[in-house]
Amino acid sequence: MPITTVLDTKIRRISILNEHGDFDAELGEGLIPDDDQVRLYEHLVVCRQYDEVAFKLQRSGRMGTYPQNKGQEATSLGAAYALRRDDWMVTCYRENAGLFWHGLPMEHILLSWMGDERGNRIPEGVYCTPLAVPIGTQMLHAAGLAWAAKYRGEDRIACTFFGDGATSEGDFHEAANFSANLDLPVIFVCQNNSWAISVPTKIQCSAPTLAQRGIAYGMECVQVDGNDIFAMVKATAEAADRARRESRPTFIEAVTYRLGDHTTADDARRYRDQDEVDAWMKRDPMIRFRRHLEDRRLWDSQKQADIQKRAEKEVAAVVKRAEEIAAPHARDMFDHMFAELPEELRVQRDTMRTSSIGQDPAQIEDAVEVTNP
Amino acid sequence: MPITTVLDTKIRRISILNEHGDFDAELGEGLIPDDDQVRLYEHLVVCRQYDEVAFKLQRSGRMGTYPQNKGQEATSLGAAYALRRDDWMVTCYRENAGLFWHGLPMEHILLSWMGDERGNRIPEGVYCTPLAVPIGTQMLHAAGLAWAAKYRGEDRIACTFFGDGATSEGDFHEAANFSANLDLPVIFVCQNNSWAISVPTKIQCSAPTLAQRGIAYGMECVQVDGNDIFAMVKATAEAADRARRESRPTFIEAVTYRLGDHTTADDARRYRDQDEVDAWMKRDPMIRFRRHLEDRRLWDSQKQADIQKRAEKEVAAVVKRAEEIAAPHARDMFDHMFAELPEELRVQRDTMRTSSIGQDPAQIEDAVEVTNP
Amino acid sequence: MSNLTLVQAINLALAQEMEADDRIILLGEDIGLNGGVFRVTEGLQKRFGPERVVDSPLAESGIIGTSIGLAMAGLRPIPEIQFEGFMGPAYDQICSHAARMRTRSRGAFTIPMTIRVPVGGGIHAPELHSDSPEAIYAHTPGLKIVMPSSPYDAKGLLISAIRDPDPVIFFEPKRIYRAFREEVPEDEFTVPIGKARVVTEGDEITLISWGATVVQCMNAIEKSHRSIELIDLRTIYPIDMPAIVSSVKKTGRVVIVHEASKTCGLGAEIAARITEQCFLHLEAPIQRVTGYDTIMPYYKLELEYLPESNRIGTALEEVAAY
Amino acid sequence: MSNLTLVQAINLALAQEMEADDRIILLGEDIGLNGGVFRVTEGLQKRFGPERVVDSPLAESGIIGTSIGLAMAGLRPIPEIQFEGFMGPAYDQICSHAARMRTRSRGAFTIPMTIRVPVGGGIHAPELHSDSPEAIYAHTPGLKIVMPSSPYDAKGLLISAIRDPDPVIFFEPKRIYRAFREEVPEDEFTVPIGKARVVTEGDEITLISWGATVVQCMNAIEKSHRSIELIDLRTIYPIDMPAIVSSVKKTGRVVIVHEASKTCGLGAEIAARITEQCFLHLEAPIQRVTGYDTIMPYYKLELEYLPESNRIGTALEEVAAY
Ligand SMILES: Cc1ncc(C[n+]2csc(CCOP(=O)(O)OP(=O)(O)O)c2C)c(N)n1
Ligand SMILES: Cc1ncc(C[n+]2csc(CCOP(=O)(O)OP(=O)(O)O)c2C)c(N)n1
Ligand SMILES: [Mg+2]
Ligand SMILES: [Mg+2]
Repeated sequence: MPITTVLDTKIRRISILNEHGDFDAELGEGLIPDDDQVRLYEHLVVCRQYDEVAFKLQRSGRMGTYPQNKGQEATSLGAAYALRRDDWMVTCYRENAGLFWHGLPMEHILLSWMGDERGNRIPEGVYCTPLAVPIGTQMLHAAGLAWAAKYRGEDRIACTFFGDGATSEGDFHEAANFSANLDLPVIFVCQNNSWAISVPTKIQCSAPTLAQRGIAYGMECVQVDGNDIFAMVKATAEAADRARRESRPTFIEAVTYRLGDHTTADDARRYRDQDEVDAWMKRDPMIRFRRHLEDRRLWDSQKQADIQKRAEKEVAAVVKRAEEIAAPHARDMFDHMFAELPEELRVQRDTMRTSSIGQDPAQIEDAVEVTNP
Repeated sequence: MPITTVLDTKIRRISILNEHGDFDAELGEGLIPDDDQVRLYEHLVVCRQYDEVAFKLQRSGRMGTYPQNKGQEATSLGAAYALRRDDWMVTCYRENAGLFWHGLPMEHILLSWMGDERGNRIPEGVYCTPLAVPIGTQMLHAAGLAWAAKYRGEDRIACTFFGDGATSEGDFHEAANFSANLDLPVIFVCQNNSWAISVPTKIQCSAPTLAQRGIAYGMECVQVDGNDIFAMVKATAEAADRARRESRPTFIEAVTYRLGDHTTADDARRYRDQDEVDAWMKRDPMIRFRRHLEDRRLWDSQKQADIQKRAEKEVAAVVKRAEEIAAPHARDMFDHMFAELPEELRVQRDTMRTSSIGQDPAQIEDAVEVTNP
Repeated sequence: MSNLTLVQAINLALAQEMEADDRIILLGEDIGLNGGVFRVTEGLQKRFGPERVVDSPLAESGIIGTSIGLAMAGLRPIPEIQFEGFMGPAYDQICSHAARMRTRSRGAFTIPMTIRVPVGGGIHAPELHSDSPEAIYAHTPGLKIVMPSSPYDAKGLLISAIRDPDPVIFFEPKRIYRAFREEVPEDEFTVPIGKARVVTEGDEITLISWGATVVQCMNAIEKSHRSIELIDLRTIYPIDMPAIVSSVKKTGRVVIVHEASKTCGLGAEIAARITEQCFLHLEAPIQRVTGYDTIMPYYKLELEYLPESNRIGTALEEVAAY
Repeated sequence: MSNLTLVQAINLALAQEMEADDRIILLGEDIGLNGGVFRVTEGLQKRFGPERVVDSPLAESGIIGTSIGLAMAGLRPIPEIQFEGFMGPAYDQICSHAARMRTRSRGAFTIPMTIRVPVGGGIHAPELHSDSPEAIYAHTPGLKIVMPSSPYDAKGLLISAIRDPDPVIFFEPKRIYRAFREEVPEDEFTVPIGKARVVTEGDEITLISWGATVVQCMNAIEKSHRSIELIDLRTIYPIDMPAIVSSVKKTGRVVIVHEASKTCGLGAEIAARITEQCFLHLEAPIQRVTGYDTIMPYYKLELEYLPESNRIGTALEEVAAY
């Protein structure tokens, strides 16, 4: 009597297409039409090509620091596939595949990593947010975006992505807590890729799963094989449904792996074993997906060669577009500070080539273009 | 197969002496020696008296804002009883009963609320920390204090107290997460008193329990009737044991109720029903404890009258001590800024009665005493 | 016209703007049924419903972070932080996101949010309930900062802030929340952001202040026999330098008064700019009468810390005598 | 003596102090096996063990908050914040607790903690990896702030900071982490907190800076034909005013250089104090060559934002010509 049970809860794990190529027909059949399966796979090939090229751009000094996406692409892509085009995707920096699927033009990401804010100028009608550099902070924006949709009676939802490391930040907690307590239509997709730079997940969370973070908020939570695009689609679709119909949030732990370094500024060999990487190489989401498509005769090596060629061409064109954009003007840094530039900022802008900012407004002609981006 | 269970967990609730006076002998017998039961009850009477007097001091203009403790005293007292004298108590502002038991001289708390930092000058050998005004922040200090003990190989632990509202702050999350992942000997006592000023607990946490916050960290967690001093002692003793032996943290949700206003600046009638308060009045921890002692012939109305008289005398003496402390010196605000006062601060201090701080170091005599605290 | 306290003027401005624009949502701790701990939002939840006046969880970063999301979606959130001392947990969302979103996204996302925050000392409150962090946010590009010193300005500036397309921190000097009443038009009107107010004209000394210390300055002027031009900044950022410069060119002598600590306070910036722009007109060093470079003491000593009228008076005399 | 980079000098100081004092614990993101993202703590975990060099969860408030607890217990934590842009989440613990604990408790608790933070721009890094928030913390009473500009100073100042009984923020200018080497004594030595360094003597203009821009100032001096006294502040708070005043009394002309935004930057405070203390010696308005009041732009434009030597040179000429 005096010791009673006040909570009894379980967490499920969803896997449909596992690393051995086993496909669970009951859950997976009909989940993604065949055409779409092919399109998704092709998209993955393009994104992998993009990732490789971006890496090389950095190595050859044509771009700044870049975080490779390699190995994690199925997570954001599966989620994006299950969203509506007008749902918000509120991402971190390792979700290229999902963002491109969701409508973000591919040159934007390159431009941002090339040190140009114009990469973040999300086009009208694309529902995503700029790269989030401060870890763990963007989930609150997702909660606010979802709240706005609810307030307006729209049935748009928000799906936010973040890493295992991000779940250690206080803002993650506040975002999850606001979403649960205010009944907001948000999906939290935690991309547990085993590492936060050099720090293994167990230092971020010593519990057996990250999924159980959601229990703290009374939130529905689930663990998913994040390298299994079918499982990602299924979990996200369920969560989207819950968000849209019941205005309730969901926490999805997507178990995946960062096959590359943290960013081009990192050298992962300093802190992790090659064995671990090799084991995860075999779990690459593209390998099992391709095999699955081949088993179903939706794919063959000719198609693979074709898409590879197309990917190369497409990505080359994207790089060209990104590099051809005219260098920004020094004065651009002022132009979006406020809707209307306050007088003192106008003076600073117009005198920026003089030392005495604020004292000589006559030198506006001096604001020359940057020659060396 | 593809949907598997990766977590299956339960939360217990402990109650030993319930509001109807039922006592669970199996759990409760021998838990607290009879003498100590009497001492604890007497301590509660003194603390309740202190609380009433403090309230009146504020009302009569002799003290600033004060947060009443009424109704919650068993929570911190039960926990303090289960701690060792050299364990850290890292509290918020509603734990007078526990702090006084733990060794803090009673005038300190009054002095702090009288607007005097000297109330926070914790005496040597008393293991507690100053009043924590910014909600939800002190649990990180508890984690650090516990960490220091572990680092030094001491078997001292830290027990930190906070409200239901505090669990919404990011710092709570970070403190719990650090403690779990770094294996720190900390006890988290959440005093769920139904309200955070005017905001009901369900806005802080829509989950069925606050206890389940701890699951997020893979932390042992338990719900306790916080108005049941026996249950508090038992839960805290178990947690202390876990901390001391295994260096693992525990989350205790102590369900209690704030019988008074949030502080003397608040008027709870604006936002809560008297019915709710009346119902909780009957669950006052002192009522059931007294009845229990009387049942056991450890207490009677003569003893009650005696302790009441002693409490009045004792508290009056405390008030006298607090009020007799000489007013602080204006220059005191400088004297504890740094171990050694930097030159520019010395000049500010020595010229504080002139306008031109920093320019006239000759006027040190001007620093007069405050006449009107 | 009604004769209103500062609290009432703000309440009225909120109600009228909410009536006119349903994109406005208020959120914060205790702002609903309780009407906020200072009763600034009294009656608004009842009138506009719990969807528009939202009691939030106790989490300042959450309050500002979700407000940023609401604003990105085109709403006009008005979050309240209960006391300036509790902006700390929200510092990152304010400075790393709200202030940066427009420029980061080259205008694709904007943050039309007004953060309301009671500010300053003098009310015998506990620790962290009496600070003046305006310079911190003035040093953060991308924010506008406003601090009224009267009911009239409070209403007019708040309406400007709410309608402003960029993030504004609206500091409410709590010491004068109910200290006096003033005639305030019933209808909506705006006081422009970025324009100071000449409170009293004079040609001997320019006295510059903002928020609650404007009242202390007026007291000092009353006790003084000198001709003092009192400028109430009203907006902390952007600073109305033309108003200051034209006064200083007339007087050549300046006293700046603020509650915040001296080092790196806004007074330093104003003094530096005056020296830059009026160098040849200055006849005496600029005096700053401010809080000391100490922690704002607990309330037994708060009046020793705050720049009261006698300290201001001494400074005026010293500057005049130089 | 060894010829060391700034990174190496810091690493050496940490190692020697850890060797001498086992109350020192290092904690932060990626500081262990990885040696920190700038390799400042390289080899220390291996040498002193994972109990003393701790990879923390990714949570800056947690890093500082637990460090405060460690310090309250008498240890000497040295937390690292990975980039200055990520001090935001820790702002509250730094300002509401670390800076206040001694005065709040009237000396019962002290915080002998050194927060190490890479600071500033010029390395082509992403957003929030290039800022200069020193004035924010200089405006927060209770903290000491240090920023070396050379390997020698880095070692000596860091040792002073670690041994200081109060919280010190130790900003490491990342642009010059490896930009040059300098002879640094192998043995331990201290450079006192609160003392500036006269880098070059001169009698025409006083040039004041700190951190990485000291190098830009030296470049500007090289290109100039004037006699310029360059003062490297070394300590941001407390400011070494005697050093500044004695130079300004000699030169009468001042240029201040910093990367942070102009408004309410530390330059404002220095300018205000110089005007207060050297009013009759000033022969020209004080010039501030600083970052603009904009967000530090993404790296394509960062060199437009940073005060490079040509902008400094122009200011020197203008001040001289006044
Ligand atoms: C607030 C904050 N702290 C630190 C950093 C530096 N940093 C960048 S990425 C990263 C690790 C992130 O790990 P995780 O969230 O797991 O995402 P992943 O990179 O693995 O996708 C860190 C520490 C940051 N960007 N923001
Ligand atoms: C960071 C912060 N935000 C807001 C406040 C104002 N405030 C003081 S007490 C309180 C409610 C605290 O509720 P809870 O944690 O449940 O503790 P209780 O007062 O109920 O014991 C609030 C919002 C504060 N002190 N600190
Ligand atoms: Mg990760
Ligand atoms: Mg409570």
